[in-house]
Amino acid sequence: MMDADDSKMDGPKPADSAEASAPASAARRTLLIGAVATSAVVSIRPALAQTAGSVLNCKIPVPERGKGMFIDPAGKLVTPDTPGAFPPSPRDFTGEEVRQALQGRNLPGTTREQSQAYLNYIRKLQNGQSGFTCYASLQMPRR
Amino acid sequence: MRHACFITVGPARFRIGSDWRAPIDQLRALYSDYPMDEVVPDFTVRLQSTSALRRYVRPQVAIAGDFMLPDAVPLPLEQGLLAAEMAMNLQMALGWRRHLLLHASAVSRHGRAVVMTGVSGAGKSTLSALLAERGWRFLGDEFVLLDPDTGNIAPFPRPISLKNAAIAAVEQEVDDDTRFGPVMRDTPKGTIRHLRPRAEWVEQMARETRPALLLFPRFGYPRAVRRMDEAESFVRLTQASTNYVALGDRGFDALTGFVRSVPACAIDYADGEEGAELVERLWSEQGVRAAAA
Amino acid sequence: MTDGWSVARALTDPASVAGLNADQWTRLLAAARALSLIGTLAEILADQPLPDHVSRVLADVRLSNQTGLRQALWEAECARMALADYPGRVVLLKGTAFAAAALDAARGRSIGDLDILVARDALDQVEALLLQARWEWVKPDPYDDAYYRQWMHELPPLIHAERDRMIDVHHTILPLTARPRPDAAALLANARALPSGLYTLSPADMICHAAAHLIADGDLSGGMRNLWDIDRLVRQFVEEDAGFAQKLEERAKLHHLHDAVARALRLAYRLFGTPAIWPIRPGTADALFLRRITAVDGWGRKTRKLTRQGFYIRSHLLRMPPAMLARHLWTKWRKGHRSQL
Amino acid sequence: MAELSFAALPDHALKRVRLGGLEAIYHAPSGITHLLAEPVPDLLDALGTIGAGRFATPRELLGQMAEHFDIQGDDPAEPPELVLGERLAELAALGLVESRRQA
Repeated sequence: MMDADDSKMDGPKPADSAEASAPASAARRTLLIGAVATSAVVSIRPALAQTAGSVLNCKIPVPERGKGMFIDPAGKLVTPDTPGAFPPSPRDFTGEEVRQALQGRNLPGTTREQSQAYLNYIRKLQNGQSGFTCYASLQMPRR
Repeated sequence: MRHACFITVGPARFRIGSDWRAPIDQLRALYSDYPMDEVVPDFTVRLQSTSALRRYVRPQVAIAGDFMLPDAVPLPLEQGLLAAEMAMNLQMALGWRRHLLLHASAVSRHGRAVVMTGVSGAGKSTLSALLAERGWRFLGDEFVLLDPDTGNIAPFPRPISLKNAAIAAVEQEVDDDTRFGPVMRDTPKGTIRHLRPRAEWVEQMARETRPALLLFPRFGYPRAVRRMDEAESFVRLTQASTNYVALGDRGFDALTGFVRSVPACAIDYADGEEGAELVERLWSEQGVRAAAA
Repeated sequence: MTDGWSVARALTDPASVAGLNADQWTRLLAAARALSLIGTLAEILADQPLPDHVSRVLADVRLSNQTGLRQALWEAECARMALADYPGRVVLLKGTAFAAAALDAARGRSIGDLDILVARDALDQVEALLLQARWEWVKPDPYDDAYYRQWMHELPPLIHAERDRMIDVHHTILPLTARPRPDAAALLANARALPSGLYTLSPADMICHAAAHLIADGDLSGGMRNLWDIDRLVRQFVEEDAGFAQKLEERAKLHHLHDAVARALRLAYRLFGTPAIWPIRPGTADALFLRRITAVDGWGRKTRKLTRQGFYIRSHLLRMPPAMLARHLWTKWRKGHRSQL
Repeated sequence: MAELSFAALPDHALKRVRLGGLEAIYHAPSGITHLLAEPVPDLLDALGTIGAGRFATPRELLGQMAEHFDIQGDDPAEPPELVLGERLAELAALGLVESRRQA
């Protein structure tokens, strides 16, 4: 079955291949094609919201309004009886507060652990959820 | 709407409508040097009350217009000017297609521009303001418009939005008090005060310039300079652009062309003075290299 | 003439814009944007002599149209690849379908999420394949999830982890709670194959779907664009098939959407002069519908609040029997959800 | 067992620009930009040499690439054509190469 396409391989361009291996690039190279190569493609994501959010006064509810769910340390939404989970934040956070928290400060009115849990929730926001556009606006790459 | 004005900045024309008089009056003052003809605008901006009652009682300005975003919080009427600025920025960010839009500031000298990009608070706005008071031409502190056909920068010299500590720093540099807008305290970004660009920069805003140096400044860190390679500049700029994806292959050509033709550095600096000095130094090194080439 | 009507006029009689002054242009463009018809207007006016600045604004819009079209078609292609191992029919709906079939209705149309229709008993398999191809759930809320699965005509929306684009997987074209019950199996059976291996609804079913969307399902907030779809589809299908009116009649009856289609055709006729392929009889409340549909001013603001509120409640009533509506609103309310207009 | 074979896209579908040690690639059908590191540009080149739309199996491609490259996976015990097939399938999922199932 692997021969099926061999005929196609014949026709093409042995001449071209010969050219491709012309003197300048004659040195053989080692090509690593293992699992490490999986990360050899980075797709650029749209940053449409970024400046938009940063120039706008925006807010991020934690969690989305009306969910009635608690937030576990990993930022996942869980039922209120889950041990170690935090209650919803009574107020929305502004983009600026979240930006500072991402740099190490606590979100206002929260303990260290609570702040981390909320931030983990915010990091998981997806397009379409309240606060996503705002969060996306804080996502300029830093070094 | 009850109150309205038209403002042209660089290649973009805005129509701003408001339920209240005050924000329009403030805009007219801040933009007194800009063309204000009633032309067919690129964008319509609306500053509207959140409800009929809220027009009068503790009025809140909702930001609306041709392009809108969820999550936008209304601002108190005292910050109506800020709301207008935000709304205009939003229209550009979401709707502009004639240029590749970079979230960056820029100044130029002898027709060659330094582009400075970074997150809010990185100091790009303050740096551009300081440099502009020291002999550079101010091209814009919010958006840099890169022409996909020519690779040039179209100036977009909006009033400079100074924040917090930067206000005092720049006030020291500027003699002419009438160039400052009202002080707005307790905004979502702290205290904000606008600085009107000099009339000559506004008069020259149709004149494009050639980009010569790309900087990624970062304020409040010990002084450091790092060369940035093309690929990293490219990725960072895709994330600093609100319309890169929307422009399709034109955006790709413009941005790859830009990072391949313009040297780039990340710079850290402790204060504005040091930042301005660093930019001057990199600029002259760049100039030497350009002249030698 | 309200600004909604000016948009309709510019679309149906492009030459009529010749006499507009700057203020009229300004209002027209703002209203068209608010009605999500600026893309269409830009294509329709592409060959008209226009004032310089208007022409630049509309050229930008046409660029955005290209981007939108490319993204929509690529999402469809991604869904096709993801569902390659699903043996049943995958039917594209709405804007993506118009674009994939290169229909006139696609010209300049804004296209949002990708909507597809599959057989109801295949939902689990389709869902699994999409999850495997890196689509993820948007809503983590169990109530919403259960509500969707039990009563809506679609899976809860999925979003692609990398491309940030949503897909709505439908198994019929109206919620199961709505009174008309379209024949989902017939929709699939009559679907037309595209070269890619994906499908679109048959022409008559496309109109039934658009009408269902406009009349039976929606709060009319996108009404004008919906009617424009219907106008373009009708004009094209009538030209291609002399027996189209008759076929539409049969399909509309089959799907219990005869009234909805009749209303949509009447409204399109009044607004856009769509060919009257069915006899036009005056319908009750048509005037009210048109008031709602054209309710936008020259600043792009939705006007006529009362009419709109009425239509919002109506959209809920149509989707659910009253007792269920009460239960739904109660659950939403208890959870602090504030429905937005 | 069904095996995938792969082909390069037509020239107009991709724009490729070298940026330092990496390559930026614009994929016209999707409008998505990717940044590629080694070995991806070489894989695309190799498929391109065979010709747009001409399908080759990983083994065939491997044979051709062996002229210029020493190909290495993570584990010498793994058949290289299998590893190469995985890489190519990843590129196909992004639309950067075409794939089809062999009979």
